Amino acid sequence: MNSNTQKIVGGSLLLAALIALPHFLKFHHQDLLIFLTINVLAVSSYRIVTLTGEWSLIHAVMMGVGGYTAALLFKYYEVGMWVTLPMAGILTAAVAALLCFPLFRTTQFYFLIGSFAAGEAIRLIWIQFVFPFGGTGGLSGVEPPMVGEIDFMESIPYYYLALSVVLLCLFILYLIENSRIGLTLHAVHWKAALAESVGVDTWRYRSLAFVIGSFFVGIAGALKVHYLGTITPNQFGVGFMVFILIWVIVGGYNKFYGPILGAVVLTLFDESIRGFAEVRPAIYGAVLILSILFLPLGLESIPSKFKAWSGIGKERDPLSLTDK
Amino acid sequence: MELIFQSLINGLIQGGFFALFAVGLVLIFGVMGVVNFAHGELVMVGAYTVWLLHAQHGLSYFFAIGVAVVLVTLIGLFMERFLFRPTQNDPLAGLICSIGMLFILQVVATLVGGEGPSKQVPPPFHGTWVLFEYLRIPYQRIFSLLISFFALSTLWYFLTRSKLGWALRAVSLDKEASALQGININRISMIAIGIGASLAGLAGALMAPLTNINPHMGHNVIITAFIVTIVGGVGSLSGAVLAAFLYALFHTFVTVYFGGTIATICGLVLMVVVLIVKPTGIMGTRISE
Amino acid sequence: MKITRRKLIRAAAAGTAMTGTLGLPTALFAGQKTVKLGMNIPMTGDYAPWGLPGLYGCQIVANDLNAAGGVKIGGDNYKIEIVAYDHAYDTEKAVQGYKKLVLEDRVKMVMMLGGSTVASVLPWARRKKMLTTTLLPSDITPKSDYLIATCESHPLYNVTGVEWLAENHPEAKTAVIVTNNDAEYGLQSAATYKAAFEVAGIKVVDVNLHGFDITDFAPIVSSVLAKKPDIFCMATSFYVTPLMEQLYHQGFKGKIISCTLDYYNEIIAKTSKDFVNGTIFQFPDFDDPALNQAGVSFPNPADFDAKFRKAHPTDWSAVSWEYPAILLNWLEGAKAAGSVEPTAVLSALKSNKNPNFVFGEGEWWGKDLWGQDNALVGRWPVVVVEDGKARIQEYRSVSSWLDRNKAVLIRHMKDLGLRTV
Amino acid sequence: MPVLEIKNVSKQFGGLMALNNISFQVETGEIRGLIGPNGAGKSTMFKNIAGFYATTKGEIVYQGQNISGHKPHAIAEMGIVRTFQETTLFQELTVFENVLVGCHIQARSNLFSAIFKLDKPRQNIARDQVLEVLEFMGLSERQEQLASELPLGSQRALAMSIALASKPKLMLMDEPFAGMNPEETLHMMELTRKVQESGMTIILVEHDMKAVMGLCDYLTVLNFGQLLAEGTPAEIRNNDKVIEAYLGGSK
Repeated sequence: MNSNTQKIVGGSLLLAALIALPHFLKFHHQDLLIFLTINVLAVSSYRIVTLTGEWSLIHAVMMGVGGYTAALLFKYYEVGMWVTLPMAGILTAAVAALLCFPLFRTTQFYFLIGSFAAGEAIRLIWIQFVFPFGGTGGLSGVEPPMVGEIDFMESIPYYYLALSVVLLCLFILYLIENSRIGLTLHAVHWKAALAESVGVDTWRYRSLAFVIGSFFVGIAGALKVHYLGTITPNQFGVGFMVFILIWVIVGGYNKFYGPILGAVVLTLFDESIRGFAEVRPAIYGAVLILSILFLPLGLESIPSKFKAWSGIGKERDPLSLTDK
Repeated sequence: MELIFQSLINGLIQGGFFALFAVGLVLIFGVMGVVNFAHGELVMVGAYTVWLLHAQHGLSYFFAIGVAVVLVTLIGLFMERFLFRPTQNDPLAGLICSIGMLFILQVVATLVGGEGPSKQVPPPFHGTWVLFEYLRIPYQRIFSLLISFFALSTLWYFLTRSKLGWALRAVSLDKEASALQGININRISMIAIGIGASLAGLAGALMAPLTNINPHMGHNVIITAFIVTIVGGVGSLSGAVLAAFLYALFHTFVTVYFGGTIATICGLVLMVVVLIVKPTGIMGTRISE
Repeated sequence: MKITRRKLIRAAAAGTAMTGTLGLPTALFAGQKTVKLGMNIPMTGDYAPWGLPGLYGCQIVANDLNAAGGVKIGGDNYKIEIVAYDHAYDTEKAVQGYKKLVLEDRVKMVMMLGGSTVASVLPWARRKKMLTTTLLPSDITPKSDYLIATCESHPLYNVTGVEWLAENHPEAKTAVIVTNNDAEYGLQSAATYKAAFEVAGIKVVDVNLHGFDITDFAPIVSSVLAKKPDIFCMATSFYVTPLMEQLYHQGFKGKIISCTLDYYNEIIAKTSKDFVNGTIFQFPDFDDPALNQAGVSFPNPADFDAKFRKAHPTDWSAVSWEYPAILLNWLEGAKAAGSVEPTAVLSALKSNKNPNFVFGEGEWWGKDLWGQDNALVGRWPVVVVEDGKARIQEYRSVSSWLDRNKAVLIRHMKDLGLRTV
Repeated sequence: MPVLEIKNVSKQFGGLMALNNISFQVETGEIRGLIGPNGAGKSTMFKNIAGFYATTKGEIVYQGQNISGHKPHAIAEMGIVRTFQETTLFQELTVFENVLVGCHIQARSNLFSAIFKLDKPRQNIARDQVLEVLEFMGLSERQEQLASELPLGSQRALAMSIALASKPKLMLMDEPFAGMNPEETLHMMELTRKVQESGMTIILVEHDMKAVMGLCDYLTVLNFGQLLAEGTPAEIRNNDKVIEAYLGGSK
């Protein structure tokens, strides 16, 4: 069978399943589905940052920058979601672009710590300046839009809205990753010096990846704040950053769908162990350690491992540039 | 004027704690190349041990300190053997493992202490040394300061005067060359994390009577430790000690005159500036790749 | 003890109903209806101390009511079932928990702690016309029709302590205020204290707002004590113990006033009985004889206190009785309405001009400050530590202070950047 | 006209003088060998030219322009490209993709055209160019293989292909024959000559004297950071100072 037809059929089935899904869920699980959809964008946008080999610890805070942008615009300028959504992306990207100048003078460990420090500083600014950020209590009263008869405060319409935005963003991220730029980002990761020797400005590409990732996570932040109605600094603390890291690593960061897989599987897992209340973080921590030790390439590597084991043959996912 | 003196004293005492846990972090990073995100939780476990043994079960404070140090050291050794050694070729994996450990330690603390309010340890040394009407140092704090000085000097003596200390410094300077010279890297890693963890446990045990003890107290500790480590220079132990005291004084004075959150923001910004201007820190000499 | 607690949390988090009917033959309740009341509160994490003890308290009250054969509402006999959801003070989880309680468990009221978690469910309270309660009246907005604060009048009750202090210790003329700088708890309280001090003719010489990232309070206490105040005021409930400890070590000799003095036995252990004696705050122990006075509507407080401390020896705190007090308020409203339906209960409660407040008669207030008269305020006790034990000195009226001085209060709220109408 | 002029270049690391006041010129179209005992400063010289190190003193003039202090990518854009001492490839990519990365300068695109695929014509040109380079270097059959799966000889050829793909005017080759057997060396020498014939200037650092003598038009000898001698292979072979340095240095 033609692989393109396969893709189209598979994609349509998946889309149909995604559209039908909320109708089979309890009310509070519909909310969970919305947050999961938004978090998928958060991890996928994180992936593009990590493509250059730099692990940042500021991604959660950048999501907050998007969220705060949307909330402030909504509250103080009374503009609706159709404006706040792109503005959140643009402003977050702008903040990221400013941060590139200091942060990307460093790499590796220093970048990791530097990004952590910059993120904490931003978060503390939200806490410190009660005007306009609302302090620890954050901002509230942000509303989703009303379009004619469609009331986006209800979970199912908002889910469709979030799903469309997220799918569009994922599509763009996918295109970028599989373009010339994506190839260059990979090159910067694997052998920065070699890439530089053929004319790649590694600083520029690291920054570019960071700005693109921030743009999309900013949109994710805005999506979240419009549904929740409130935003607080603690939503975007180290805790959430660690969750992003866990999702990406447990899912596997070598393929586009790895982080998405991680977010989906672990969110389901998390909800299923809700009954264990206070020991949940420990279960999470153990899963994290075990997956690092025994499944370093993440969940996405299971199928190929299985194939190798059953002798179907070695498989490699070629970058699509060579597909044609 | 009195306020300045009092703040100076407060800053010095804080500096002692900062130095204890920052030195451990530097040592572990220097020798093993791992950023131990669970370092704050090691401090927390030290504090919880003292709470459990001393405040809850009435055992001697000194005995509790001893148990805290031993227990935290064992946790450190466990982490080296089962988390960091298997992932030693991938620093990111080590970091992620330490985050996993952080969650687990927090939950263990919650299970031991319950979800209640922050735990308190009554100070074993009651009373205050009154120098002037507005310059007072609680005996508990004097004790902590003395012990931290003692621990740091012992460490300094060990690193500079013993053969093992020499090997340890050699590994943190150049791992491969040291391995070629026949130094057993795994053994040195064990020693490094043993020292680092025991200092963290000691810091926790000393802080226990002075602070709110809860499962999440490690968060502030790790932020402070990062700032101190970066400002002091990632590879430099003496830099870390110096930076610990400088940062403690800085933080204390900014807290007094501008407020605590501003102090932490300033600290974080300072750290980013140091990262950019002099990534090797004030005392560091190693050149990063 | 620890094991039971963990089991409780697990059961609660799993959404399992916890009722007082355990061990009683179900046949006894044949023909009896059940009314579910929800609690959407933090039971794990940093904020658990402001949620979990409340759940324990409500369970004790519900057990007692059910054991006595249930409650009569509109001719029907109901047993009360408490359904709890742990949101760990996270807004996402709070929205999910709220929907679960309201749409799936079909509870008739949702009790919450307050702050951002309440703000995130307010649109849903409005939409589903669901009676929702908070411990923070400052959560009330002009649009929050279904949100009421019927018990804790945080931070309004602070004015009574200051009034009492000014009358009984007229020599104290200057004060410093220390609090955490958040708009939900600390700043509200700080503004109220500032207003109360101003009205009482006490000069506030320093206000120190600190963050939640403080590990050592020595510098903060040194810096405010350098102003040599007569009164040290803690507007926070988060860091009372370390602040008291620092005051002790730095030799503070003046008066201490605080919103809360939770776990004051631990503070005494860290400092001394003599030092803690004389500290003024607002939350009585429930074995206090003064609670048996006429006018206090909480039934048999000493018995509640004993039951609570027996089941959960180390967990008694301010919220232990506040959520139960809200439950009792609801019961009164439901009886008056003859129905358990949220809108009926709400309008019955609101139409009663002087409903029973926990410490006596109260009135609806809040329009001038937050846009709606949805906070129940009444008289409130002033508590002082005497010989290592919290003792109510007297009851004072919060409402009459507000009648006289609300303009001052509103000005100070605005000063600190807080939301007012 | 010389394509590259090194003018009084010094490079200091802390107290160590790695290059001391070195000057020489490289003519267009030649293969220049840069030789000398271990620690002579050959690789340091390379890294200075390619912009990986900043020169402490002196000028590096390329086509009449001083390029010292420029960033590596900027220097690459001007037409100087280097290969690396050890086999440095994108191990995780296929041979084709490796060379495709090499086409960066001609084929890079901006975000907008990457998303909307407006750069397709340019990418197609790049693809053709990659195929051309692979053909030229004899790697056509291996284009779908992973770089890490290639034998050593082909890996070196691939490293050269990546450099070639950026269409440089000057190529710096760092020990291209290290670790090769005589057969592979011969093949590689042929390829190098082929590249030269296509109009490229080549500077190479190499220890394999046989290859150097057989391949280079002209040699520059460094010793302890100093310029020791210059001349044709024949002249250098008989230069006393060079013989002494080599005997003294490596016994």
